Amino acid sequence: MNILLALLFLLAAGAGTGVVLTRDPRRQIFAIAANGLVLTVLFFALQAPDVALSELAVGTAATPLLFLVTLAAVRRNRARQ
Amino acid sequence: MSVLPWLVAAWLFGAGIYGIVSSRNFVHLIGCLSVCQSSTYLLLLGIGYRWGGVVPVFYDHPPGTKAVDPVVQALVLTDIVVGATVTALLLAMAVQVDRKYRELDPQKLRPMRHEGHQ
Amino acid sequence: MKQWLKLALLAVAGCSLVWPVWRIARALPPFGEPTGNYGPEVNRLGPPLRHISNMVSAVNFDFRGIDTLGEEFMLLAAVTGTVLLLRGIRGEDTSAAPDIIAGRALAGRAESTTVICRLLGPLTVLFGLYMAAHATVTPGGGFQGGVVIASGFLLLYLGEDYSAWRELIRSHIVAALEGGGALLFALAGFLPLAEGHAYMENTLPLGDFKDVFSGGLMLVENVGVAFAVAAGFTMLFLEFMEETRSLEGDGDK
Amino acid sequence: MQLVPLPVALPLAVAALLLALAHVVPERLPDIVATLTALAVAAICGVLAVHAALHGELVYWFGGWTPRPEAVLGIAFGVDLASACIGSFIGLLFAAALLFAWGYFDEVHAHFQVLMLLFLAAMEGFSLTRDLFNLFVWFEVMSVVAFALTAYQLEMPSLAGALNFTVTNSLASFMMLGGIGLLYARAGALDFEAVGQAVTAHGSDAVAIGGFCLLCAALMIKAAILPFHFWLSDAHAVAPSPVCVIFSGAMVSVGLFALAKVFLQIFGGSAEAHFLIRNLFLSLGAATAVVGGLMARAQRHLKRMLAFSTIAHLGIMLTGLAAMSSAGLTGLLVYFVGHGLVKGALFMVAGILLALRGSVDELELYGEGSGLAPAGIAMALGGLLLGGLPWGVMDAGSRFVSDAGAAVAGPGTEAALMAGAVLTGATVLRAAGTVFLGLGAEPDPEEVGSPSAEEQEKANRPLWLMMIPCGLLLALALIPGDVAAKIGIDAAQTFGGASPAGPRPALPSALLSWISTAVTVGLASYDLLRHRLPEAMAQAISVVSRAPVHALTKLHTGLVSDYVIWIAVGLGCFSVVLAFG
Repeated sequence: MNILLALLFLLAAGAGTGVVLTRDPRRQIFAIAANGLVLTVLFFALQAPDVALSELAVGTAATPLLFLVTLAAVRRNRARQ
Repeated sequence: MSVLPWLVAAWLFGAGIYGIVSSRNFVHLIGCLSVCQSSTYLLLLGIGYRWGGVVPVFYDHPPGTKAVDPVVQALVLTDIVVGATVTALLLAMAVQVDRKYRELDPQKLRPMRHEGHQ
Repeated sequence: MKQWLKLALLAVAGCSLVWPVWRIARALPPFGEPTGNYGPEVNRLGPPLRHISNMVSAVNFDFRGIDTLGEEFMLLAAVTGTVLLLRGIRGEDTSAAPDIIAGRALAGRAESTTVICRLLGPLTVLFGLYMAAHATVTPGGGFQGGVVIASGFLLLYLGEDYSAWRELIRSHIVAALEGGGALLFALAGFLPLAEGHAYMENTLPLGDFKDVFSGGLMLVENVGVAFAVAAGFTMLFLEFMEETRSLEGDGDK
Repeated sequence: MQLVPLPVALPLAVAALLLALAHVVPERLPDIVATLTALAVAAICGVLAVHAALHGELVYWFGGWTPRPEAVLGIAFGVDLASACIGSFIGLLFAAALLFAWGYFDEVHAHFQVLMLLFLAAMEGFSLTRDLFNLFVWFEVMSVVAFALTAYQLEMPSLAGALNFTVTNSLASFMMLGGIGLLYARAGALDFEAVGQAVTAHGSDAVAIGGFCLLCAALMIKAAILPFHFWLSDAHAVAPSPVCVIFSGAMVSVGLFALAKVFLQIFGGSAEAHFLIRNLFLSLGAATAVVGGLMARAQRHLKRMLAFSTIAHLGIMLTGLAAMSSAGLTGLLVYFVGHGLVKGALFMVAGILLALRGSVDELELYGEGSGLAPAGIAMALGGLLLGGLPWGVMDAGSRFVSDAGAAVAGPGTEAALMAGAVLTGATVLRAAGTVFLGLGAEPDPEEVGSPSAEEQEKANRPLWLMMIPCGLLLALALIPGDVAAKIGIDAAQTFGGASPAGPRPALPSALLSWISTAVTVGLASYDLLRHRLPEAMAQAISVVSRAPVHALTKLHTGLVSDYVIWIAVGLGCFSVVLAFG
């Protein structure tokens, strides 16, 4: 198997595990974005640019943004208390 | 090593499950759920990959060039939409729970118990 | 249950699954050597039959168009549901009376941010439009383009004055666009039906290979998707942003 | 046949139109339009059913992509008699639920109606499709709508219930997709028939059976079969009652319907699949029936009680499927409709109490139901029907199921099924007696106040308006059993486009149903009159009967992490059973 692909698969496994193990939600956002980026690269390498573009737009930008806004709302809640 | 992608997919699903079970913050749990989901992306795209195949877009290559499977890619596109929508819904619920109850620990969030008749 | 007991139970269940996973992995066709002929057939028949070069779009909008129809409405359902959930507490009126919760909107936004956002926002929207329009020839399409367009709007949101944004995107215009896009997609299926063909049968002129206007009915569906996705994600962003804003407004009181 | 795409396309288009025009349409219009659309879908499916009965299965290829010799490129809907009947039933149930919800959800720009129409379209697509990935798409649309509707009331119970529902069912959808991926890798196709041929040709194969296990687990999560059932009681207890009508009446059982389809059309030739179903699903079905019944009996929150009763009856349906005989399949189909009608009506009664009496707590409502006589009659009738009253659609189904179950697994299974029916029926009767007649011991005022829920549903509808759909469903449920049985037998014989095979099963005798009804009434009377018994005797009985329930109750923790562990354990069971097969 192509070394590059193998490495990317392993990297994807690592990035996913990183998301799980990053217990602090604020830092987890970065892990999620990084995971999205790794997946994007992997999808490009798997000759799937359509999917990679979606993952880039959704996984690396939109989803982390929603997480960020959620945490901002949560923090506000706590601050008001 | 032709089984590596499948093992990575299984690993990610397992890791996500572990994260969900052990999570102490709902926002974190939602992140773990998306890890579970990424295992399905890997599985599907891995299944459709073909050694030496090109992108299934015949713009730079003439039609008939050996290309990877476009069907699984279309499936994964749908899957990504699923992921985004479910994440948004869950986050909205998490915001509401926190707003009303100041509690995001999944080990403490439970629907009201009504047991105990008789 | 105790936490350790839970994890132990999970570990036992996990262990019982290791062997089946390994067996399945061994029994699957080796990576890179798929055996099915669905994909290859699509690649072989797509260009001659539909005059388009992007086979992923061909699968999405033609061979398996009904899947994408369902997917689009799933997005619609999720956005509608999220709006319902988020508005529950804020109440429906906030979008009608923005001034009440103007809050912090103007503070803390540097001049440079405004400039950058004003520059990047429209560019992003343009790029999204380009991507959406070229669904049938190059990678990308209505969905990806739609998300990019929505991000462009988001940049505008971050750059512009809050109330200006509220005027720019009134949520019922967004809702109308979203519903309209999805409706266009659904109706694109009815058109051939009315002519006596199957639902979503591609009966429009197919255009020339590698041309932007190739693919017939796929183009219409793609426009519908682009509208629905752009409006849907804009709505999502808007509602979530609203969530922090309204809270900040409350905090100032 | 140009009608085939309409059950899906019509509600989708109407939903999009409503959303686009939500801000300009007059107030009552969305209600009217949605109800009419549901009725139209029911009628279209009815026409399709007649067509299928006369001319056999109708296969409709979207986009005109009829199969080519090299590969199946498109997606098809397969309309056989069973699918069309189920589709028609779903349309009717939606019409009833929308009528029941008339004016209830005004405040939000037709959002409720939009979601309900999407829900309807998804369920129709789910029951008509014969393509694996298309099945997944409709599964997901259905789930997303259901998640949002569950959380609708935005109170702690509903939010927590919706979160549990969303997480477990999202895992189900990932597992389903994983299974689809495996089957695609093996077969290079997604059409049921094409995949089925490839699976049969391959013989014993880890990939195919792995895909089967994942699909089964996913559909069993949806159908709330032990040990995947935990989410249901949380979600169904908290969703708005018109939505519960759909949830319990059709959404969960349609999961079993899809399971039957997937099994018969794809894995009919797989020895491992047969082994798994015969050795695991049969016992899971019986266990689900008993556990659901016991848990239902322990509840005082009426909707939660009904939710557990749904679990019990899903177990009974699974047993019909697991018997793998034409009697069992007939039973499954007939029971699906019969149970949906009865359970829909019962959830409407709960909704009536919630709207007019402001509570669904059995003790809080003690004697409060006087003045709502029609609702009380409906509830008592529903309880009797659940308990096996030998009249109507549900009874015909249950006779087939228990006959088929006894034929393959002996009287033990039959007893378990009867236990499930009796326990749920008696519980509903008990609640009806407590609420509407003020029977039973007067509750301790301290106990009444404790678990008060902040749930109340809008009381803007008169009793008669809410009773119309409820009565309608019960009237349909009372259609004589032999009529339902006849249609059911025809539907089962041609299920999945199969040509009629084997001898036609006959409707088994009603003897067991009578016994079951008698026990149900007896148990309910015991519950209601217990306080008149000598103290020591009642005490002794309750100590003995409470122990297993207490243990079960402790397992239903309401925590999503526990539910996910049980899902993993369920998957582990699959693998263990297969390893020793």
